[in-house]
Amino acid sequence: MAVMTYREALNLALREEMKRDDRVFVIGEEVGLYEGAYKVTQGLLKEFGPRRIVDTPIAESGFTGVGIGAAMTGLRPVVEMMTFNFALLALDQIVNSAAKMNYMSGGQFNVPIVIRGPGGPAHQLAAQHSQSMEVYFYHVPGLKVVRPSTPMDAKGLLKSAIRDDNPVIFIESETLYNIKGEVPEDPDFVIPLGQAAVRREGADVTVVAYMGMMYRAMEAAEELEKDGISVEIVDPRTLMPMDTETILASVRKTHRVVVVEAGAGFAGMGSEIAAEIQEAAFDDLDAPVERVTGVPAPMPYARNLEKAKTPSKERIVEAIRRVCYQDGNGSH
Amino acid sequence: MAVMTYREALNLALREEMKRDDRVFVIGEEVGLYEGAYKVTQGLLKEFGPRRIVDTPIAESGFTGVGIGAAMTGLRPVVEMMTFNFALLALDQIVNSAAKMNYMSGGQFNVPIVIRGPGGPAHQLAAQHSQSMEVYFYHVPGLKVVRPSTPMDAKGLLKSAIRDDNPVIFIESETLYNIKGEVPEDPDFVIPLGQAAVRREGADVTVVAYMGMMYRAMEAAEELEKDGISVEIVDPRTLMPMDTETILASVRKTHRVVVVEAGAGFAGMGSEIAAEIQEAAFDDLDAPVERVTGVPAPMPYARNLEKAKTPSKERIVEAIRRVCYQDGNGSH
Amino acid sequence: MAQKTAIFQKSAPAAGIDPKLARALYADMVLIRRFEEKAAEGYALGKIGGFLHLYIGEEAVAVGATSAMRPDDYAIAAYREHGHCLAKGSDPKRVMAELYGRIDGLSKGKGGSMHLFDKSVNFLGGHAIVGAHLPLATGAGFSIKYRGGDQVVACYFGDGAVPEGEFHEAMNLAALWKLPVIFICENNRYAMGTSLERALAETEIWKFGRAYNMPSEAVDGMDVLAIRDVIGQAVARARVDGTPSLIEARTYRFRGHSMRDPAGAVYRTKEEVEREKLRDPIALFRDRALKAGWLSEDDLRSIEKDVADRVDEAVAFADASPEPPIEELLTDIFKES
Amino acid sequence: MAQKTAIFQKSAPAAGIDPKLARALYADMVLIRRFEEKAAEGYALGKIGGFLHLYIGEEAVAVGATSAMRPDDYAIAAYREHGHCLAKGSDPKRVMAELYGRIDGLSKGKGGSMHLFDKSVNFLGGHAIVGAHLPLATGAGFSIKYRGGDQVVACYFGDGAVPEGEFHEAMNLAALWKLPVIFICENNRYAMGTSLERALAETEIWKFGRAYNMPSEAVDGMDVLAIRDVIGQAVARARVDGTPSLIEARTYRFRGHSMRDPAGAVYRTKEEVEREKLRDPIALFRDRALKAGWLSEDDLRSIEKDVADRVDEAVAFADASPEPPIEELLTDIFKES
Ligand SMILES: Cc1ncc(C[n+]2csc(CCOP(=O)(O)OP(=O)(O)O)c2C)c(N)n1
Ligand SMILES: Cc1ncc(C[n+]2csc(CCOP(=O)(O)OP(=O)(O)O)c2C)c(N)n1
Ligand SMILES: [Mg+2]
Ligand SMILES: [Mg+2]
Repeated sequence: MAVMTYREALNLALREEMKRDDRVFVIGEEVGLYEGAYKVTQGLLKEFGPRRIVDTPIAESGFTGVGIGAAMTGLRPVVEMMTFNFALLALDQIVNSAAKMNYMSGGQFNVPIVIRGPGGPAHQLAAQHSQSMEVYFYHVPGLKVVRPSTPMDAKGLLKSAIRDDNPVIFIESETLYNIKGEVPEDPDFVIPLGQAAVRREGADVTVVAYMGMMYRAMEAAEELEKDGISVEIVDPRTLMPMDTETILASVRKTHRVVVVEAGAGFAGMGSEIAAEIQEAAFDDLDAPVERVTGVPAPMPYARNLEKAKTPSKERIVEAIRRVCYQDGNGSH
Repeated sequence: MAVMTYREALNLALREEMKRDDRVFVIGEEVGLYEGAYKVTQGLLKEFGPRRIVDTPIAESGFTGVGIGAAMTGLRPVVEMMTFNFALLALDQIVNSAAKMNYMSGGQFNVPIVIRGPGGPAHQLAAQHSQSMEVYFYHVPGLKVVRPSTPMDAKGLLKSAIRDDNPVIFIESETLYNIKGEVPEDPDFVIPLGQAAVRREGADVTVVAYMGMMYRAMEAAEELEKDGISVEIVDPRTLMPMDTETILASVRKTHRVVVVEAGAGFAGMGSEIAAEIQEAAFDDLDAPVERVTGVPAPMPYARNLEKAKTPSKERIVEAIRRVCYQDGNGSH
Repeated sequence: MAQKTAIFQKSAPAAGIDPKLARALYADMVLIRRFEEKAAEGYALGKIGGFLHLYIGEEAVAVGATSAMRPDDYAIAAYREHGHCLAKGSDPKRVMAELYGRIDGLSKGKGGSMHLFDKSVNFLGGHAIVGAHLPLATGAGFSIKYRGGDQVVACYFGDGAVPEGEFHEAMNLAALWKLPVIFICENNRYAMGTSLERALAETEIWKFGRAYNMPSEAVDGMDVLAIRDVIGQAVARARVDGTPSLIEARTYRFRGHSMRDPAGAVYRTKEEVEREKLRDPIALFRDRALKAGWLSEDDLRSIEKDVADRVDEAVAFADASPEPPIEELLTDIFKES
Repeated sequence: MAQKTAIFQKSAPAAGIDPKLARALYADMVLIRRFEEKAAEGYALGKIGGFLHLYIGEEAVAVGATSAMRPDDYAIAAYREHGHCLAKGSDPKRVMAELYGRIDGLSKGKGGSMHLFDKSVNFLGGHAIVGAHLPLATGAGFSIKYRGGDQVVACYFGDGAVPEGEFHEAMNLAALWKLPVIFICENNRYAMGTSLERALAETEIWKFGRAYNMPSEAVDGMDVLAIRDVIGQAVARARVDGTPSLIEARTYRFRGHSMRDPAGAVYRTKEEVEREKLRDPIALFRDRALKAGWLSEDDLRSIEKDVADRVDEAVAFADASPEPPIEELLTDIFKES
């Protein structure tokens, strides 16, 4: 174990996998000479050279397609989206080429590609550069979707994603790159896709949250602990496949659930989890599943509006109190 | 009232709105000389000429962007996607330009554009040409999303969409173009966006469904009527904004709900409606909200597999029986 | 930089053409023609569904180009790809079974006419989003260079793909990185009902190659030997140092856009179609082979007979093949490691 | 078809330049420079957040181009658009307030530096997805033609947008339909850290215009009069019959890509930056105006003083403007009819 930043953990994962397998290469805007817009690829050009660290012009559909074509013919590309906002320009390639190729070809051409980069709300980047992007991907059959919240997960899940034989959408966060945590240095350490993590044990209520929202939920949980409300926090880590089992097990224990997500929420991850829980554990629920989501608006630039857009600790606390019927409104 | 096909109803709506407002024009692939890949624009080139019926080369992002730029500068474009599958190529324009422009500009530049065309499962068109596309749009703040199930709705809603000052995604269906129904010929007839329709009154269970699935649910309802199960069918018609009130009113009456959708279902419309219902009407529910969705796979070509992919009448019937606890498994 | 104007040679060079090669070229073109005529029948009978786009009239392009390449070279195409797949060497039986949606199809019936894939012959598929497979081709070229190989990639696409942004992105990347991709534009002058003049500000498509500093030229797409020659030169350039090329093959589709546009008569005149049919690539080569003495009338007849038998066999095979078992709906969504 | 090679005139034609015009050109360039220097200070103070991209070094392009157009012409740009917005005539107070995220900003603080919009001067906005505003510009051109107007559209974009597919789609549509759009590529030789040579197979960007049969030329982007001249010709063509043009303005950004890349030193040498700074467009024009006698040293000083005052005022205005009320989060998502 070593303490390192989320950024360093990603960098280490890339380096280890590139050493392990010559078929792995990194391609994207500014990944080489500039060492990454967010420095995730720092040092890689020097270590692996331009054959394997490939700077591209601004042509998202083009270089994502190049990655897919390379994956069809035996390589294992890691495509960096400078930020995931730009993945919309490559969405047709991701959905219609990458996700469907193995199926359309009857299993002849799988596409072992990782598409990674930061996504989600960032600091005052406004409407076009600050949005939750996972919602474009997790409903697409044939894609796996990862959102790693900690440095350890960042490393362990990225390595699994690279070793996976299928397209994996791996969305990091501008706001988490500098957080620090313990990370195993063992190059054989991986975290399998599709396993949620219980971040905090609790008895009264389950909160499902990932990335920045997971940390905010932690703060909410600490505050509520003072009031005697014991919060369990489940971080799905992989959104597709979703580890419904771990979530349901927690719900069967606590009987109350709040799902937090940064995105606008309409038909989002919270909707899916709420729908799933009420379907699979209807009789276990003592209260409706509450969703705490970003305000359904484009991201505003002004600092105060931006702050109000994304779920706050206060909104999470309130929702938890509501499902515990401790919001002063009595029981339902 | 006149009896006409869904296709004719759309055509009539276009003609009426083009006559009413010179700013309205139609742009897209094959809309003019070829009169539409699905003949929705039949006769329009002849009637309105090439200034207002604009054939484009294959450049979805380009001509959608042209539509948005035209809308910003005072016109009211109706952009035809030959099929909605191709809208992925224009998704960045739709999401990052059209949906956000009014917000980013603080209300200075609204984008009165309709993007329309067929979407959803069609006949043996396989993975890239047969998919439910609404899921890419309804979660995007700033977009309205319409899915009209009947000829009357096709006309009334398209007219509202064209008159709306905001971007409207209007997704028709290859499989419904030939259905017939009563359609008001009054050029002032419109159906406001955001209002669901109760297609069938019933007492025991609410089924929410639209487009092809609505018709399949009708068949299921008729079959179940023989067994004494009375099914109410609510067709949302507009997915964004969603008419939650009408759905909840039905649920408060029947206490049981099945949501049917053709798409893969993960974080889909069914998830949203289920989440919403259990949140808003938890104590009214006598059973969990059941979702009947398309199998989460890309669309296969083979006829038998394709048939198994999309919800069948049988699967809808089973789900209804389950929420009515009449599936032979006793009550929960 | 070889940037030639689009002046067709009166007749393509015949150097190196021998009876064996002539036989192969003729047989492949006839196979594609015959195969598709039968596919059209299958469509009319309801055995084949969805969209079916026939390559009839354009056979010389795939056959000429493929004949200038090695079997281990890659090919990739759009949705009008029966010809490219067959030219590459796929078994007609399995191709027809795919069109029929049967388990013995190349993709177990899951892909259909627009999505033929055959890994065994390095055919990277038929793709139904116009323009989207061009970056994939560039990616295959990238793979070759990365591995230090000397294969090349043939990327076939229609004139309709040229206005799409991905054409530009794929061309620029291939040229910038010197990737061995031969972009073969099958210019049949229409994208569905849209003629070239209504789609492109520059209708001499080969000229777009200049924007990328790429060797580019136009070739008579009805002359299988001319195509073989021009593609052969492009292949040679690509093998040496990865230089990509843009080749515009001027051809014509004799049928409608798909079986749903059987006549294709709204946007082009009957006279135009009849005039173009006079330059049927199969008839032209048949004449040439006879005149040059590469093949006798008997040879040609026997090839035709052989091909007809093979296609009949393919139809029988497809028809006898079962539907995929229902479990196939859920396999292949992900590859299990 | 005017397709000139990129040979710069030694000094741009001075016909028709009078003191009034010289004053306006100089004042506008200095305004942009000074405004951005203050914006950089505001960023350092934490008054401005997010991304801030400075136009310093490139002022001649927006100012020269705008001076060749009418106020009712449209302009649209990418995210490095303070200069274009100010040149178009927006009030610096409201622009600065937008950068500060305040209610008196052009967009009530909701857009920020990358999304300046000003309907009152027909500025169609700053757009942060590289390449995405090119089709919007074509759309504005479409509108003009549809209405039978004689306005033109100035579409500014970086060299980094050229490899994007939307460049190609927008150029082709504008040329195909003859729409009055002037595509002005501000070639500052880098897209973030990627130099032209690493991005494009053809680095003479103006040549891409040929692919669309569009009048195209390169111009010295540091010479405000040269730009005015070349754009003036393009405007004349566009007004007459809608002919679009591609103009490559060769310029240089003196600062880093954004405030987060302050030095911009990884991908370019210090010497290169210093050499380019010798061709500061403002200094060049100052000299020229003095030498030609259009403006005296006193004139220049008084302009500089005026501008400095206006910018200080803008800063004070922005700083005094309140944050938008929290309800603004939910307004403008949809326009209410
Ligand atoms: C991105 C996209 N837009 C539209 C279509 C619908 N479409 C299918 S084929 C076609 C015409 C393509 O013409 P061309 O590229 O010339 O090929 P051809 O059919 O002539 O072989 C169109 C518009 C599509 N499949 N993909
Ligand atoms: C589609 C897209 N991809 C990537 C980015 C990230 N990005 C922002 S600016 C930029 C460089 C653009 O360079 P250029 O067009 O030359 O403009 P300049 O900054 O030099 O003015 C990049 C890559 C983006 N905003 N949009
Ligand atoms: Mg064609
Ligand atoms: Mg630049």
